[in-house]
Amino acid sequence: MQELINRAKELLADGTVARVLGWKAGDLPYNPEPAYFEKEEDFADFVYNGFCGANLSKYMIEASKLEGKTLVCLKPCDTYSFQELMKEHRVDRDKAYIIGVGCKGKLDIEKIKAMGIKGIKSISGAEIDDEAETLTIDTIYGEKSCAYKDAMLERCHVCKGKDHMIFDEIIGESKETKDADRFAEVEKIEAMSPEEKFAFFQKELSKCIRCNACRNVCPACSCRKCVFDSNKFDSAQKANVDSFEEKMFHIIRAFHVAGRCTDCGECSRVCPQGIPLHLFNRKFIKDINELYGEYQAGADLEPRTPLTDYRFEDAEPGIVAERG
Amino acid sequence: MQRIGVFVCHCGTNIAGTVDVKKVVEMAAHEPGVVHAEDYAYMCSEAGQEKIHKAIKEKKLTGLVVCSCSPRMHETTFRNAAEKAGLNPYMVEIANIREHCSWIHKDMEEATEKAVILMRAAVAKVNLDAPLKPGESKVTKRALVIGGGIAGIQTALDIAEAGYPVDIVEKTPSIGGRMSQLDKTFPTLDCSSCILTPKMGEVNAHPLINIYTYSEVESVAGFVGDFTVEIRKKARSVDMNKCTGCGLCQEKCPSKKSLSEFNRGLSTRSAIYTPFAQAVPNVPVIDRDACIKFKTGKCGICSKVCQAGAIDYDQKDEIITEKYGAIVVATGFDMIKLDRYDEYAYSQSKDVITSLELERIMNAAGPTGGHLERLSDGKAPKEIVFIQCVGSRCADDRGKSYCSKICCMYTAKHAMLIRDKYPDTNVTVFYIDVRTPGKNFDEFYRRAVEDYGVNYIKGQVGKVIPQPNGKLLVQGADLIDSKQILKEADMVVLAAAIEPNEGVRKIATMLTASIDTNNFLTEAHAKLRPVESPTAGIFLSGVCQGPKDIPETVSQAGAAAVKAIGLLAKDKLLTNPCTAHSDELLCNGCSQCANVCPYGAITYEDKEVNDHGIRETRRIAVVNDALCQGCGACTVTCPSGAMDLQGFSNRQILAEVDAICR
Amino acid sequence: MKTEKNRAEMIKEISGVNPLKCMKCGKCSASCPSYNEMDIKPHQFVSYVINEDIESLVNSKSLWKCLSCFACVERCPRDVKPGKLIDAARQIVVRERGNTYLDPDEIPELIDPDTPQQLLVSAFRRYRR
Amino acid sequence: MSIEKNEEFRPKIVAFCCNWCSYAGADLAGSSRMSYSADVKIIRVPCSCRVNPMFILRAFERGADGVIMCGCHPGDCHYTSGNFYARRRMTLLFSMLDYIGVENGRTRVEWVSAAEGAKFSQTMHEFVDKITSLGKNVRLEDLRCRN
Repeated sequence: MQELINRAKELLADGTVARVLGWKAGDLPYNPEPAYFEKEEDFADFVYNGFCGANLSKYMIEASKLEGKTLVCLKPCDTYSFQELMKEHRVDRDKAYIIGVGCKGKLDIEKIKAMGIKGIKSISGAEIDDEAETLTIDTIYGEKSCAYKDAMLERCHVCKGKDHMIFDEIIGESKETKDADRFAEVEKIEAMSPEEKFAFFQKELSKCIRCNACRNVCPACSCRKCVFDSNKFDSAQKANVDSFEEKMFHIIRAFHVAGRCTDCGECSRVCPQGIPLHLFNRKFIKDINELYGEYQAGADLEPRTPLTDYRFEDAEPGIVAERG
Repeated sequence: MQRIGVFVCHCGTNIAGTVDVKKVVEMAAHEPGVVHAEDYAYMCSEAGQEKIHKAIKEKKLTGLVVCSCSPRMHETTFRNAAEKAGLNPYMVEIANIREHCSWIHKDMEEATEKAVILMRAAVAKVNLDAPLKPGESKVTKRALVIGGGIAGIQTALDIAEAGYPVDIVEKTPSIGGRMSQLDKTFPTLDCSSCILTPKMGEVNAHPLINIYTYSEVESVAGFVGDFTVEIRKKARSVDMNKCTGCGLCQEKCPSKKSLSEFNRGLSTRSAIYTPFAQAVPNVPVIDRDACIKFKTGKCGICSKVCQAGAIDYDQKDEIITEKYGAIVVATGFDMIKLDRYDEYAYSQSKDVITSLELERIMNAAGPTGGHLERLSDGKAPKEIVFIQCVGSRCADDRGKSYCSKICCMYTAKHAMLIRDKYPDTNVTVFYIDVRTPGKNFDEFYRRAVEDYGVNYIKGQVGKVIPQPNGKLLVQGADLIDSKQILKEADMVVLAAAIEPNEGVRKIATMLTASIDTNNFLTEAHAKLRPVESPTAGIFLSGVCQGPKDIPETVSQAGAAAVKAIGLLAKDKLLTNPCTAHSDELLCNGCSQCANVCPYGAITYEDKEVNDHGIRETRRIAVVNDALCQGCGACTVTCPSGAMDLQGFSNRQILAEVDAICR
Repeated sequence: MKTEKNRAEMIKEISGVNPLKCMKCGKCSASCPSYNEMDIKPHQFVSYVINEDIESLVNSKSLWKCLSCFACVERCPRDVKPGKLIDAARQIVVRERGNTYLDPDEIPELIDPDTPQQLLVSAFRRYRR
Repeated sequence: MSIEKNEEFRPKIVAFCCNWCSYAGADLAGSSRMSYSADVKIIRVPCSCRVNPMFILRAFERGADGVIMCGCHPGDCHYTSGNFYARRRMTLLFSMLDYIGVENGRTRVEWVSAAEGAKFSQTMHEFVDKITSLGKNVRLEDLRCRN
């Protein structure tokens, strides 16, 4: 991480960048926040470790409007989102100096808490240059430890690969963390009976409090004014009174990002209620791959996405009934 | 709030028969925004429209809902009525309570309830309507005719007569089409080429008509008044300016084995050929699959003997791009394939032929030089059997469900000509019904029966069995005498069904003209607009629209020409105002909409925008109203709802959905 | 005794044929091998069923002359299947006459040696139902 | 045991019909007097690509029991490619609805040309029967709207 800080200071000093977008240590050891660093001394609390899961591409939309270049640290899965935003002219490539930071899989504090580890004072073993094998957690009830893998975010278990799609330079090495099939969960749900499926989503979505955190963090979901806030669609309900409204919100949100969602997993990570929102997007990705050919959003700059393209021999909608 | 007037039409008893119009009016009065509701027997009549004028003026209406027949029928009528009374014509909505309600429901109470719901949806929609003004688009004063048969020729001549330039695109090396293959024509027994060749000459000589033969339409873009068409002029390997049409090359060409399409494969032709003597243009074409020079590189005799030096082996296909205001489809027809009708032994015996093949045999320029003879042994047939409705009026998938309309007449013609020229030949016709619906048609058929003794038998033929002695045993039924007939015939002629030329489906897709399952192009209205396609600017001439004979084809060709002239005569066209529009405050500039726009009507520009005090330049989508046709694909691709369609906006459709599901 | 109406209905139901589709083209009669032995011709089966004149159809000779070779069914352009109609008529006769069905071992003596093989095949096809 | 049918279940069905093909097909079904159930109400849209998944979910939310979208046959679209986009979008929507447990018979896409009046009427018959067999839509309904 020190190498990253030195490089950032260097670029800031010689004026190639006007500011650095990275993470600042939060009040707890496991919640670093994205922050701008403009002066030398700000770097004191710059941090980049296993808990820095945030996808900084979305911040670049506003950053592109500021004066001068912005240095941004992008993990491999963030670079897909950056390319998607470039495709849609929302970020300005030459206003961004991209450092591809290494990644050994990011951690999910909810999982650590779920293991019964409470009263956390400090965590070691989560630094970027550690081996990322085990975490030793110093808590007020004594020292606890757990395997790095068990605390990893779900999205890192199905990681899309550690090579950065777009970068100016790369700092820090990465470690392969993929050990699960990306669509396993989706297939498990698809295999359920309609009643079970309905019950599963009813239970999950009834927890939704419409805090819009998923919308605010999603790089693909970056409209200037969301359809759920404008009077363009008569759908501007904020407080939901009935079970169907969350379904409507989440299905339509999944639809709007379909073909553009890079499966960066941020929506599930930030959801305060822990709803597995990535299941919606991944379902669309699975369908698109099966019906219209493998497609990874953000892997290239080709403007045609699956929902704005067609082939004469596409499958008929009736296929859904046949597939069961 | 809008001031809306609702008018419920009785349409005589069409609506009032199964919908309680009084109840609909009463329910309409309670709808939000409705200040005037009344019913009348015929809203589309002068008196009906007068009621609309009076209501608009007196009650100062800002919106109008007419519950009547389909908007595709009278939407323009009621819009004009509103305009005359000073109301913007696009503040009018139609509730279809006839085709979608009164005509298809029996129970009065059920139909009335549905009519009320449809009325509510229309009122909900008109509440959110905004006044619109149609834009204008230019008209290119040039017409394109696809197909060079009698239909295409007649249309081209009529359009050129009105002073507009016309291009004809013909797939085969010469114009003339199906008619050039006929011997005589009914009901006047004129010789077909005697009445066709002068017209072909006229077309060839006409200064305003340009003919592309051996060419096909490659692609069509744009829309009414402004079509951009790419025509592929296939390489003829003969320079059309130099060639004098002397025909020496055809004589000397050593490769003589390919089958002549013009003679329906009954005779052969050389590799370099003109389809028939009176071909226009009289310039041969090299069939590159049969030509020895192209196959092996040797030969080249034709270029040696040609004094005009017109042969050019490395001529390439040429793509010509041209702009047109109107396009007329005149692609004609062909006989269906008979390989699935093996009960008639068409593919087993050479003496079982189709009527078109008989035309060629009886034609002086045909394979047998006009002598009627059996193709198997060349003898003159003494006993000929005609079988009607082969493949027509068939509900199974082998044939066509429709009646091909022209077979009864041309079979009567064939029978009469044969009996006249060879009096000792017996002719028998097996028929289901003889259909002669035209001027002098039935008299013509009666002459065949009374003066020439053609033996008409009401009944069908079960099967035709080729006998070892070369004759054909025909097993048919005579329903009148209730006898089974076993007749030994020398020749059997099948009056096979006709179907549109293959390749018409590809052209229909290019022109976005709708086409039915039998591959006939669908007309805008079966009775009132038979020569126009629902797609504006596309006109239908000839059999591509449905089976018809030459008199009807020529009259329809003229009608299509008049419609095209009506379009070309205008300097500008009113365009559909229901186009897409992007709200600059909501647009993200993400260019998803440009990907789905079929007309390329969306462009992007950086614009200074004041979004509630934030002043910044943003990348905004801009819709070109002249190009946009209002399909709405962009409105659904736009996540933020910035792109909306005027006349069918998101809130309007949602209002209709709410009104229906309330 | 059932009325003519529901006998006609039964024939239509057994054969699954809509006789109204017939356009009287006569192709069935033209293709029928045993046309000449029949008193009511194949193309007339349809009109007898439409006019509900089942009595004469049932007592006609042609009821038993039909070989069930289904040439008429194969060639009918309107998919009216006259063969199936006469077959259904036979079913009615068999059903109305109580249950004097043939019992399998009686069959060998009943059949004389030169019965056309086609007749046996169609018999199996009918009784197999 | 007598099942007393209180008021016979009347499905509410919304049909989105494209103006050039299926709406004209519905007109032809009407003029040929080919009847189908009165529970089907037709909304005219310029092209099948105009139908937003939001409209369909809104219809269910407001208490519709079945939604059918009709358009031109692929290749016949008046706007050349509208129905291709609609086809992909609707396939994904139906797959998502099936994914969250809604009976997939509730939604349907049917390509009907302007000349296929009989097919339009036949399709509506089949769809109404299917929805009647599926019964009231409870999974996608907004309870507030039940009046």
